[in-house]
Amino acid sequence: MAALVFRLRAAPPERLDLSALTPAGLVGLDRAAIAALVVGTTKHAPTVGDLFEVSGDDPGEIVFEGGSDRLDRIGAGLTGSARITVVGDAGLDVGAGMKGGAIRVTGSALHRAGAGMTGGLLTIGGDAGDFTGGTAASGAMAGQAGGIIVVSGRVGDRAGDRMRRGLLVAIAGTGAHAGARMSGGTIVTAELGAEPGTLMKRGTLVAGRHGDLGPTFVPAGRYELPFLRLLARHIATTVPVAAGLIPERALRWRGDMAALGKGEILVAAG
Amino acid sequence: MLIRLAGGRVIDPVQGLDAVGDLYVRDGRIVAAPEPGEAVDETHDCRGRIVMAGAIDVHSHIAGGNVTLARLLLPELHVNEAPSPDGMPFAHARWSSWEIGRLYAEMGFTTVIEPALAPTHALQTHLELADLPVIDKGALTVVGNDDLLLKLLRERESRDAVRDAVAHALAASRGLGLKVINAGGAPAFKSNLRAFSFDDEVPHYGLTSRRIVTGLLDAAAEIGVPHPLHVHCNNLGVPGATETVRATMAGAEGRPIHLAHIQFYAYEEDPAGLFRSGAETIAAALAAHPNVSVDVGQVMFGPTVTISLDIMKQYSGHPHASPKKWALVDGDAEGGGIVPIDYRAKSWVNQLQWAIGLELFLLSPDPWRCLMTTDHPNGGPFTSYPEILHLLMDRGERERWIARMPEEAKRRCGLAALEREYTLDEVAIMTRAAPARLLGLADRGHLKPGAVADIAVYDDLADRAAMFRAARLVLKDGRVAVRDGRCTGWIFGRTHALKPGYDAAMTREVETYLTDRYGVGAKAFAVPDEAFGERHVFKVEPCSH
Amino acid sequence: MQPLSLNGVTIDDSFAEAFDMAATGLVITAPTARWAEIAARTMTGFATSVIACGVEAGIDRELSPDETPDGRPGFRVLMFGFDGKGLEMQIQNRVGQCVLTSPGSACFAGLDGTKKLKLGATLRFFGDGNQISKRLGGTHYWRVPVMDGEFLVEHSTGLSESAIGGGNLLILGRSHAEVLEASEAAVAAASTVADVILPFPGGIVRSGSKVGSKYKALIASTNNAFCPVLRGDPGSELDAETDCVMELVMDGLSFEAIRESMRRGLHAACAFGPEHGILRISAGNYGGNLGRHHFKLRDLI
Amino acid sequence: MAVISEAAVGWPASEAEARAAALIGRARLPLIAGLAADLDAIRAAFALADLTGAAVDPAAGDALAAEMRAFADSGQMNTTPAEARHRADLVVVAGPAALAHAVAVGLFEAAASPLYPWRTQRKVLLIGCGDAPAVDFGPTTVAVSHLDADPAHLRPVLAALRAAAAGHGLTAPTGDRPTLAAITAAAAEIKAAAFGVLVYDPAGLGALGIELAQGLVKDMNVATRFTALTPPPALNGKAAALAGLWTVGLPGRFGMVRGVPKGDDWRFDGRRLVASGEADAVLWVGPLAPGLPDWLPAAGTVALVPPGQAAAADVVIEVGVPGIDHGGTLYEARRDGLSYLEPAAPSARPRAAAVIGRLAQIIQGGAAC
Repeated sequence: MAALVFRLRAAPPERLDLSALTPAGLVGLDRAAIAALVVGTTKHAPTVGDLFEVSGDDPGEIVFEGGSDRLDRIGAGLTGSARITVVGDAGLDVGAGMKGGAIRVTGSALHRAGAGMTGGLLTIGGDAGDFTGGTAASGAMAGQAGGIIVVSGRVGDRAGDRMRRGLLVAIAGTGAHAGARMSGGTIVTAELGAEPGTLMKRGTLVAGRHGDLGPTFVPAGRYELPFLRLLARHIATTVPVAAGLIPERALRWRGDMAALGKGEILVAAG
Repeated sequence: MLIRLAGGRVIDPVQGLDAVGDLYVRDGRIVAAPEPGEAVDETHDCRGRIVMAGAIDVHSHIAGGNVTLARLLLPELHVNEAPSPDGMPFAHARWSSWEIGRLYAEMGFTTVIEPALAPTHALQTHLELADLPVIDKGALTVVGNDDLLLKLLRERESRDAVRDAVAHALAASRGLGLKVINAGGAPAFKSNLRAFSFDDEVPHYGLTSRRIVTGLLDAAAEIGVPHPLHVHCNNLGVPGATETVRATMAGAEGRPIHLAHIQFYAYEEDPAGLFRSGAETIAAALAAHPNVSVDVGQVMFGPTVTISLDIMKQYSGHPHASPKKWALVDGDAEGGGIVPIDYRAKSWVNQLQWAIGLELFLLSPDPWRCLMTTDHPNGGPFTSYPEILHLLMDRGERERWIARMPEEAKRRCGLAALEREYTLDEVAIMTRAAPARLLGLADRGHLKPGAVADIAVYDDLADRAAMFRAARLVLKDGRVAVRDGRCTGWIFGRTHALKPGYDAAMTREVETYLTDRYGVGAKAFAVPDEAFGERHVFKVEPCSH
Repeated sequence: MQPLSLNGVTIDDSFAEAFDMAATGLVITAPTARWAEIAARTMTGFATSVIACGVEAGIDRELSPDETPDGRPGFRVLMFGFDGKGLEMQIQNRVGQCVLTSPGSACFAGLDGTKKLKLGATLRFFGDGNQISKRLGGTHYWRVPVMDGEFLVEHSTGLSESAIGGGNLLILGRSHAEVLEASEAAVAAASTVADVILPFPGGIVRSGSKVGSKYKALIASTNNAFCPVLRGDPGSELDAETDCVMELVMDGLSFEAIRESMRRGLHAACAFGPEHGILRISAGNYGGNLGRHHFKLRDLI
Repeated sequence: MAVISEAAVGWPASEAEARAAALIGRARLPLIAGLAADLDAIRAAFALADLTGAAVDPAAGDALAAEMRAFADSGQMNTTPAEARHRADLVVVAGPAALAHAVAVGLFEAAASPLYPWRTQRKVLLIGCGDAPAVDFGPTTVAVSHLDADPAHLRPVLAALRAAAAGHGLTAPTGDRPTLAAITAAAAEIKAAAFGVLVYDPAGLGALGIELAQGLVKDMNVATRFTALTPPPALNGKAAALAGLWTVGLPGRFGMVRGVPKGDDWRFDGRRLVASGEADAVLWVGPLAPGLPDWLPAAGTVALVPPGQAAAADVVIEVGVPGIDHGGTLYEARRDGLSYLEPAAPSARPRAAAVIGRLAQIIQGGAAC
């Protein structure tokens, strides 16, 4: 079996919802049935066949070639051990709610990448937008609750919003309010943007530098925490490119005191 | 146009009718059998089917500010997935007014009453009701916690003044009846009381809940409100609330009174301070007070949301919110509270609530006085009515559910021993004839000639849930609204309202009060016909005298 | 049949009789090996016999920083008990009192296993609500605030229900000094096997016991048959030249590990030979009716 | 038949309407923006969105999005201007916009006869409003205190107040503005209130700031009573939100995605839809708006504007202003609810609802061909 490849013929004329193009969505469909799937979001309702050249036959190994920031919901809700590769950019909600498997985007992703995911591995070669690893929608009670997200570039605002569990690595940096309202899990980055950890209850932000913390984070000492060593090892095996981001010695900021105040920001300390 | 529903088993307890025969409809009304030879324009084959009047729900939160706040609070519980059919926009927009009308109609319901019409938000409530397709609507005007009324009572103004103030509120808000919610509880909570019973005093007012309720009973009688005063008692959900209910029943002193969602009060306290079923106590009290009617407020399992103007209760319930978010409005008079809840089959507490509701139905001395509700959505959605009917009509089905009950719940109630099964006739009373009679809507709930042609036809299935979930045919005002369990298109019913008179002096007093309170006058709270464009929304119902 | 011997030392054609036990392991780390060892030794103190101590515990081996989860010096300890429930209680008490209290310490699972015993799962409550839960790569840890920073502890450790307790060797010789020297060498050799501990003081028990006593309250008493001072009693196993007997007891995670440990101990003792006062090697058993694991000395030569 | 409003029935279509209908009807993704109109027009716009598969974005979309998001995420405790005015013994005002709202809804006005006679005195705590705002706090206000803060950045001060009121530790705000002592004193005042009201401006705080402010309010209710008051979104945005909720279950900004209403504050942001080219035609519904937003291109735009308003758009249709030319249901801030407004100067100008209804009729007729 060869990887199932969807090659974009031209820039899509509208936003597309590609959530059906997962092993679960494609099970039992032959080439013609796949081509007939509607992926458009307007009344024009373009199909897979209208927009993509399809080749290959292995739904466990899906490739999108020719990216676009209009390719929404790629691999949303992915389960099992399937692999999806996007050669180029992805749109909204890539890997949102994924429970397992692996998604790799070679370019950048729009907002809510990996939002609400509970398992699996999401890798983005470029940047990712707001709410990466955060909440998927208004009213959602949990952001990322498991699995690993690795963004080589920067992520936007409110990365890890309401995060509960799991690991979010934004190698280059984050926008404002990283880890907002988080209640667990770990965010690792070189640089936190403004007001990180807004209303965080629990959870850990690890960074080399950070933007303005405001009055509701309280310095709580410098430590060589065994936990950081543990984390460094875990990252060295799972996200080798980010291994250097974990300091041996860190200043611990405790907060957000405006909320429960049991979260922490661990910043490299000399 | 003459329509014949041919050969169905027609059940109409009002006429004592349970027989196979034809039913005729002309111009939106039920008519007597035509002369031989008269042409029938349309015939619906009802052979082997059950023909009843359209069902009526006296207590379902389907419109108004708090219903819409619940929509805002819980987007994750009503994610839209299906497109709506052509010609029926928003029919599948979940939790929308449009979907509510469709779903009610598809179960054979043709009249539904919103039980919490806050006078300050009457226009919004009526605008929402007007967007509920197919069914007829009505709403109960909430009084009893508003400062104007409390002040009149406190200052021992004449019964006439109290009556006029209530009549004004009813007329201005275009309600079909009167409702009081934890009388005095809202101002008490605003003064930071966290518990409030029938004989407790509202701080600063020197008034008890009993005074407010009895004052409203007097006013309702004098205005001639056909529907008995609809009372949401104090102490909802509190173990020992059976005593509150008994006190309230006795306090009515023989005057007609309706106690809402009684299941939530049928809780007795055991020596450990935990609750156990008080259904027998409630049933006995109901038997002893023929002036009292109730609706059950059955709990069914699954995630839902509690919506109530009882802000004291809603605040105290917020730690149980699931998911963990909630809203509370310290509004004018009551306001409202929205607390999501997940009734879990694994929880003995929730199982006991479920069992107590069924006990109340099965111990009820009189189907004319014990109505089916879930207090939608508080005990569960109205779409669970078919399951409830199945549980009431089929002991075997009940036993299958009881087998899954935790022992802790089983030994705190007597459900397992109850053998009663509701008959179709009793169902027709409980869901048609009785609510119509209690609402004072004489033209419905039965199939006598002259009645509105709101008719539901069901397949006679052993699976009563399947039977009542999807009516084979529903006529609304003589027009086909549902066929084979599916709504056929948008038609619109009316909103029924009273139009009581009152002394002109009250108009001035209210105007002064509103201007003092809000800085705007009564017009800002009015529900004028013009607000509905060219839609003809309201139908005025007469007061009793 | 020829009598068994090794390097001139008589080997009884006997066997050590051992029992099924439940076992668990822990890895204890600290900023320095010294403090890791202090914590490990303290938590395995008073843990010689499950009967009276509730657990038999000891250090399995020292771990290099590369071998520990947090990259610090560490020790692996093993604990043997009757069942998982008893072990869980011992973990809670011993890690709680001896590791949590020890400067800079951290404590991790030292044994895999599908069955788990609570470790941090109960100790976390010391944090009084300030404990932090962390999951990394499927492993769950707790970070408990303490006065020198944080006590990092894994949520659970593994339980083995196929462990064995009661492998043993009796070293018989001429004098106390000679038997002690050979026993020390035997303990050192026996301890080189992974997954085995010798829980008695320095690995040696000099008060080998028999089952029962003339005193009703006691369930074990001195081993008359191997007590040199009780020669003359009927049933004494000792000849005239044997003035001292010492016993090594091994608990291990597998039959093979114990057998190898016994083998190394036996050879190390025998290496002293009669010329250094080591005369005979025997083993303790109860006639083969009580324990289902039999380590035959003849298989160890 | 997809017309909710029956207002359109029987009207001839003007040439402008025909052209407008062609633009909207042909579009791949029409955007119906503004909804700065009465409730009938909002309802008609929703029906047209259903018919054409459009995106809908009220003029107050951004502010609305933040407020609605915060509500959906955590819930809130709110009150009405009347309740705040008569019952509060402490009014905490966060920032100039909140103060303006408090004044606009008459929070400090004396009542001709006090409704709650036992409530004789009130304190006011101003945060980031300057030391001497030109406001008459009325005869019941016995004390006005000030907490210094940057009005453009109130969130940190509210955070500090909430932390202090909860008894949590704090670090000093940047530049000691305000000082820790001032924060502690303000927190003590808040905790001592019997019925406190926090007035804040959702648009200025953003979703996280709203959640923070609401967190302070909810914390206080464990021991005493506290609630909040906010200005409604501009240009009848609250009516659009409420009607959206009961019509499609979504507040204000949403899209009809192949017949299914979907909410997404980023995706259906009108400005973005136009900039990205995803929306290829726009119906601006703005009889209550002072003008068209600057991001609207003339090409492909149909604008329903009040009389005399200049608009750069392909098709401009003048409509009546609700409350002036014709009656209409609008959100009324002072009484905090939907009110029907009678026309002040009735005219024959067309109602926006009727125009939208006719567009739907024309489009539907065209679609039938």
